[in-house]
Amino acid sequence: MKPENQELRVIDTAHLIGEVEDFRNKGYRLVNVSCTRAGEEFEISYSFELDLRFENIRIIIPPDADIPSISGIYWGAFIYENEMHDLFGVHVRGMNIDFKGNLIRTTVPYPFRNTSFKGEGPCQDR
Amino acid sequence: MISLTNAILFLLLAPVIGGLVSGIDRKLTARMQGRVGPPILQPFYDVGKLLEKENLVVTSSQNYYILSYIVFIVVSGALFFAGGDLLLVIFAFTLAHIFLVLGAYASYSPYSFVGAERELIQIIAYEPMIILSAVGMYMVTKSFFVNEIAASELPLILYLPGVFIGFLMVFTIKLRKSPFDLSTSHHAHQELVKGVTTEFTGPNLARIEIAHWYENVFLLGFVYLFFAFNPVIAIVAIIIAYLLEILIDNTFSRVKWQFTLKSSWIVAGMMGLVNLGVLYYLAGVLV
Amino acid sequence: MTFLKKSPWLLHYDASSCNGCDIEVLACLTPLYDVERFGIINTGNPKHADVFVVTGGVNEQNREVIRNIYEQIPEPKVVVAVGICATSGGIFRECYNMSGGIDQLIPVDVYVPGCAARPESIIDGIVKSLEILEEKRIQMKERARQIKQGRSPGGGER
Amino acid sequence: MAFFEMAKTAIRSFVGKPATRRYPFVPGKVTPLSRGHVTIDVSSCISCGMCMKKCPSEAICVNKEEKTWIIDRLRCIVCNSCVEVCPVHCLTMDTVYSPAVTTHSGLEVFYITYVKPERPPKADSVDENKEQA
Amino acid sequence: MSRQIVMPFGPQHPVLPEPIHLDLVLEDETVVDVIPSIGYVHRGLETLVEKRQFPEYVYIAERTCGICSFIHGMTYCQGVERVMGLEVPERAHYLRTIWSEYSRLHSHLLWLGLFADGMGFENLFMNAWKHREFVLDVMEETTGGRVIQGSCKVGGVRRDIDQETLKKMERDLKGFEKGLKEMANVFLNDDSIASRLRGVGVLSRNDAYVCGAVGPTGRGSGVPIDIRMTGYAAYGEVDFSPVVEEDGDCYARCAVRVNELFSSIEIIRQLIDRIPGGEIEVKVKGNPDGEYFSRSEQPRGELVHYVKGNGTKYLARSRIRTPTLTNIPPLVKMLQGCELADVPVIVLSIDPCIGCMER
Amino acid sequence: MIELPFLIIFPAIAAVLLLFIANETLRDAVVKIAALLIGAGTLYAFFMYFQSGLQLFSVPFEPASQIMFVLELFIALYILYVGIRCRRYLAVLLIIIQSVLLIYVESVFVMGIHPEFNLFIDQFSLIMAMIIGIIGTLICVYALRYMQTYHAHHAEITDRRRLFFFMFFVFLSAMFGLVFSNNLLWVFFFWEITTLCSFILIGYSQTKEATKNAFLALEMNLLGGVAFAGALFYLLYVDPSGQFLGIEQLLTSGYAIALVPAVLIGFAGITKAALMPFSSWLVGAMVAPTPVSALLHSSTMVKAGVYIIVRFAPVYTGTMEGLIIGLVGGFTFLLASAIAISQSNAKKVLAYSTIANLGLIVACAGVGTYKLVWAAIMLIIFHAIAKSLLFLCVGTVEHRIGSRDIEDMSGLIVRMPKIAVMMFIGIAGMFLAPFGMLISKWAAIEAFIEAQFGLIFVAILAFGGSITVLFWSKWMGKIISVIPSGEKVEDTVKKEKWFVLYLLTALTVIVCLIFPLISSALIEPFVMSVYGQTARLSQDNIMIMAMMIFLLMLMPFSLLLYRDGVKHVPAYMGGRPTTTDMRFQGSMGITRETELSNYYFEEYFGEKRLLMAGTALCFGLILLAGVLLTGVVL
Repeated sequence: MKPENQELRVIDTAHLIGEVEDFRNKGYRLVNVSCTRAGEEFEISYSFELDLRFENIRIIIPPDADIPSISGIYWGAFIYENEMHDLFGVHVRGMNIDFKGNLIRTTVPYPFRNTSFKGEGPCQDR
Repeated sequence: MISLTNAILFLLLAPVIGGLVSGIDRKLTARMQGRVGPPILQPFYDVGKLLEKENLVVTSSQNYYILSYIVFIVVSGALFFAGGDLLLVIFAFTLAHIFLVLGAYASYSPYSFVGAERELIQIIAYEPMIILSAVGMYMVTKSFFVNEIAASELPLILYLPGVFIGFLMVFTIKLRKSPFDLSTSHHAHQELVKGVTTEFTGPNLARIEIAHWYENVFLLGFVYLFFAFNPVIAIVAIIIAYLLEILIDNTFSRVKWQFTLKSSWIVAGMMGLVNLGVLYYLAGVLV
Repeated sequence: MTFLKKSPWLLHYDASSCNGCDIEVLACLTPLYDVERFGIINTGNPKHADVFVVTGGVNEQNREVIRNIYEQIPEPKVVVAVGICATSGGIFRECYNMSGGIDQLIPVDVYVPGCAARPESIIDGIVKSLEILEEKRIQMKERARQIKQGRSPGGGER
Repeated sequence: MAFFEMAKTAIRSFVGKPATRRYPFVPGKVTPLSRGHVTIDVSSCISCGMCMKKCPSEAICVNKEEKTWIIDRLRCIVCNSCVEVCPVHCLTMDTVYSPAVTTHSGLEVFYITYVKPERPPKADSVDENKEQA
Repeated sequence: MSRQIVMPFGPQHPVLPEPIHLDLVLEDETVVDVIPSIGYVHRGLETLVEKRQFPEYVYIAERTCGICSFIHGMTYCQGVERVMGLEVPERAHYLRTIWSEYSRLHSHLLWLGLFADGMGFENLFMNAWKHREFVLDVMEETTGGRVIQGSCKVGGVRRDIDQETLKKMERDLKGFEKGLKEMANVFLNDDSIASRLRGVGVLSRNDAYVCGAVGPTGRGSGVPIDIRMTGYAAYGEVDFSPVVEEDGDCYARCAVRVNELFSSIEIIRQLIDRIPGGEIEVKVKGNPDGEYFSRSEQPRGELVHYVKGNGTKYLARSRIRTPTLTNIPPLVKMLQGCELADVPVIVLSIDPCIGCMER
Repeated sequence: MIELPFLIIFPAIAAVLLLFIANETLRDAVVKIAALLIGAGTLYAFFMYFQSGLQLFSVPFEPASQIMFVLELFIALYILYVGIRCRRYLAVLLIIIQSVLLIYVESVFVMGIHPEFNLFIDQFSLIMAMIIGIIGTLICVYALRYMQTYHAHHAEITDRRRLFFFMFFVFLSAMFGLVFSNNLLWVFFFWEITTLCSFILIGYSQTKEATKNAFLALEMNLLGGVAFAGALFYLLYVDPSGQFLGIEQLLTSGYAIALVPAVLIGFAGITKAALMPFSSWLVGAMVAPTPVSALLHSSTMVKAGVYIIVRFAPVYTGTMEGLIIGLVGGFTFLLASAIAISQSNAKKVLAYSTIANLGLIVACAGVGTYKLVWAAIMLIIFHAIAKSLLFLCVGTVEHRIGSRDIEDMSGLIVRMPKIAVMMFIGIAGMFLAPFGMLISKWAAIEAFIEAQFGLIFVAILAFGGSITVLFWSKWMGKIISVIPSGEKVEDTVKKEKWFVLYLLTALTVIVCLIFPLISSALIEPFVMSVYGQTARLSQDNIMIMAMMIFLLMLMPFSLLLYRDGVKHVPAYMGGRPTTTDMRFQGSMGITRETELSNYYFEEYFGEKRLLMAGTALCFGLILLAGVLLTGVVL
């Protein structure tokens, strides 16, 4: 198995659009946008690939910040951004298709902010 | 000239024959798919079950349309076997189908509504050809009456090969078989769920199914007319034609309505018309 | 007459299954298992169905859908929960978006365990459900007879 | 125009034998590896609770005091995890799947008959309370 | 007055076994507007990382999807292994690769069947699923599960396949391939099928790129993305090249999958020929700390399992980005202006796996 | 013979009376009484003459012809005036040509010629008179209430109801004149009056569009008028004694003389009956208030066109020119039916269906064998009744729901149950067995097979017939869709309207039941007298059809069977929960409403495309006929 090189750069939210445009101009494709809760903050990673070169950029935002949409650059990005909004409550400005929180309808709003489980007690109680 | 006995025989026997044909059809289809398939009597079980089920409707008028549908299918079939006027049979047949379409419209449900539209497309696809078949038979036998056509000694098929091919094509539409099962589907799943029959449950669905049996027997009777000069050949021809339909069903994907309309109008219509044209010309020359 | 047992038509709905049970339900229809031998057809339309086969547990989105489909199936009808997700919520039971097995929502008649339920299991489950279907038919007939005789059906359904 | 490409296959299937395995008239096909349901050898279970801890769907419940080993068949995802972790190999995966039931009760209770041989008892495993995390 | 039909397509719809939700606006039969919505299968299983220890989470990862269950498990394991720096034995890599190729065969055959069903070609559906059972038999024989294999674990695989079985598998492939050829001929050459597929749901190369199409959906439009080329597991050791078609219509996507069947068979043969001996797993010690985007090629395209550990037995985050999710935007593009009859065909042509998309 | 002048003159008197009555109550009374009298008069005439066959009458009033001539000149002057005022020079040109021809004819030949028999009556005239006298007057009664509501809805249109009713009754009068006149000069006079009446009635609302369409109608009809005048000219030129001016005399004179005028008049008939190159005027006439459309489409105007062609059918039999006229009709039938598929405006659908049916009638008459003439007359009868019913239904619906679009009529069965049922019957009458139109089509198919080049027509009928099924049934489907949220809105419909609608509905059904009687009492004797042989349906078939009608009437009672024991559930919506007013949860959180519309197949049956094809085709055919005719003349 050949291990894959994965680059990751943390950038400022203000540079996000510029960086993404850069990737687009170089012909990278958007692989993934994912959000992770890191303590009180959210890490949002954008992954790109060109000819099997896999690169990531990451922004770190406070939970109530809003971020610009990259769907103007990569048309298909709306699906990730809507998902991010529905699961984490990240506000994304200017999505080309905005589901307004209706892409994934969940029982609890923004379930990934504070995970809750419907766990039962110890098995002996059943 | 109209034979009441035949009509009553049709009334009683057609469901039995139609059900059996449909059972055999399903068995053969299953075998073509490498499966064991249901028992031959399965269609009867299905209908029996449907009759026992609860009748759910969107609107009560659906019952009325479906009852009318089956009544007029039976009337047209009975008229056919009684030896009545072929054109009248065809018109009654259309009337019956309009009732089915209206039944689908009545529920104001998206799937059955679109199914109804498609059923209408099918009607306009097959009707010209059926009328031309009747006209062809008239041109050969000089009669529109089924009993006279059936009694004719002339081998109709030799005079009307093109018409027969065209008829086989619309036969596929009428049997609701792939590639033309636009408006409803029995097995293979469809974008329209069940098309026209979507909103019919239990007894109503059973009626549609029984009407379909009647209809099939009537259509097989129509095939018979082409070979009426010799009953043995006719029976063999019916069997071959039906087997061919099953094979076609199993070797085609469903086509779109545009293709259905175009192909049945152009291919079938032209086949039929050219055939009739030649007959017409020959008749002119001979007379 | 017990035509019902000879011609149960299925409606399959994927509540929130991982597809494992779904494809096994479909596999039942295909040549190797060929449930059409028993007259079973996968209708896809609740109004034609007798047996409601549900795979996957109920999530919040599905609640109304399942109830709606269930109501659109004419009596007599049975519900078969296929796979452990449908029976109890299974491995996803604790997820925030799940509310557990479908028996929380509609009465389930047969539970088919397995993850994913094997086609043989599913066939067994459906065969088992036919007995219940037949019972329900008799009950329905009885109710109808009572209504005809003017007696109140005694707390019947809807 | 290439129509009837399927005809060859269709006719061959028609003439040949159907591919159907006529379950339930012939038994279903299983392989030695097939995961059907978990069985326990009650005589050798030491009630250690590993299976319970490692069960991804919390289907197993081991009660040390009452000496029961309970499995909920309607929760078990037959993943083989418990069999793998069992230190005494008292669990096995049977190839026969558990049957369909008509009531919501998949609980199967086994009474552990294992009697500890005379030996000083070992301390229990450490990470008992991690589950609440 | 508008001449529009508003049709709720799904969640329950016979053409698609999974609950897909589309609002179709039709004029005659032409789709003028289509809006998808998801959430019917959303379980939220990613959050279970906080409840299940990372070795047990494999079982959950596998149950993301019942069709390509093995590849989900494998991708997850690879991610964790990478984070923990585990060196998995070669044989385990080979076995994983063999199983994932069988998964691909299984998934493609399943899809071909459903696709045929969507076109109303019942016989072909039955035929494809008949062949699929062969793959499932192999799966059950080697892993014990028909659709959920459960044979991958962090640090290797759970079960070995002995040499004899491997040889038998290779032998059986021959007859299987013959049957597939016959079926492939129907898919690729029958005109009634072509009339339903050619020119339907065209996705241009540029659209495929901008919308992020992956897998056969992208490859059908001439975008040669195949993550297997990165050489994960044992893919670095076999010769193959991605199957690419240029037309971008449903036919092209169908052709890609049909041809991939044969490519998969070829890969399996190579793997069986070259499989090394040795251990099948390594002992896992410690807890993952770090993050990794584990990528692999599912039958539907590129799968990303992002794992992030925090040094405990419980992962901090697992994100599963499935190919179907990223193929939804292309689908929206494709559905514009198609016909009602094409809707199922086009939706199926991306091979949607709603179960894994919504997790 | 007093009945005939009565029927011609009495409506004119009533018309003049109505011109001066401004009081609504009085107008109501006059219209109703006049309608009653006209209706009674027609019935009386029917009972007097239905057995007697052809009867010729001479009119003892000598200056009648001169008065007509003077009136014609007045009409010409009026048209000249409005044509110049509105700068429609084509109309001006045509009226000048026509007047010159007419004046020439009158001044050179006619002075001193008085055909002996100016009026005649036979079964065909009687049938036409019945249609005019019963259906026409019913429409007049209906128009009373309709125009009231019309002006209440359209405040911007000046109330010229006096003129409106004046024109209505003049129209009736002219139509009676047309069908009773034996003298072609008289026919021409009445012919011109219908042209004028239609012009004024179409332009009633005086909007720009209305004026434009009125002129379109005028121009096309004047074109026919020119041809008609040409025919008169030819006749007098061939035989200055004028003995062939009588229709009867002309018909018996043989091909040599009759063919040229018959074809010219046939052309006039084609323009009036709005066949293909000229169909646009009838579609344009839809801007007029609905009773006008009903009148134009069902009992008058277009029927004048087909009347004259059916009259001359014996002349066309077996000729090339007749065949061409028939083909024009046939293609019109096919293409107009096809265009109707792509229309959602109910009145437009009706218009195209009218054009199609007129085409079919002309096709029958053009080929002109006895069986076909029989079928043609049947078509005229059934079409008049069903079409007028449909128009009036659409008019009523339009005033209640504020739209004449078929898409807006969904769920009419809930909102306006009675009207919906009537409309349903009307539509069924247009295309379904065992109703009238279908019987006629059936007879036509059987007859065409034996005619020369009949196969073309059989094909046209087979295809056109099925197309007809499509657009009618989808309309039917639309009105009977049961919308759960529909509200009943038909309570405000006035009783006069109900009366007319009920009567027409009853007529639709009754005529189907008694058509064998009509056939044997009227049509068969007429065909017999013209051709010496006649067609009829076989007794068996009539029996079967009667049974079918009874069955159809019985079927609705089956609804009673389902009174109870039926459970209602909402429609299948892909499993989505739906509210009773058919709203469901859509994507993006939007609540959507179910909307269902029919298919229109614009791509295939688009109006523009097919009209172009039809115009080109039929224009070519007419040119061909013209060339042939020139050959004959030279």
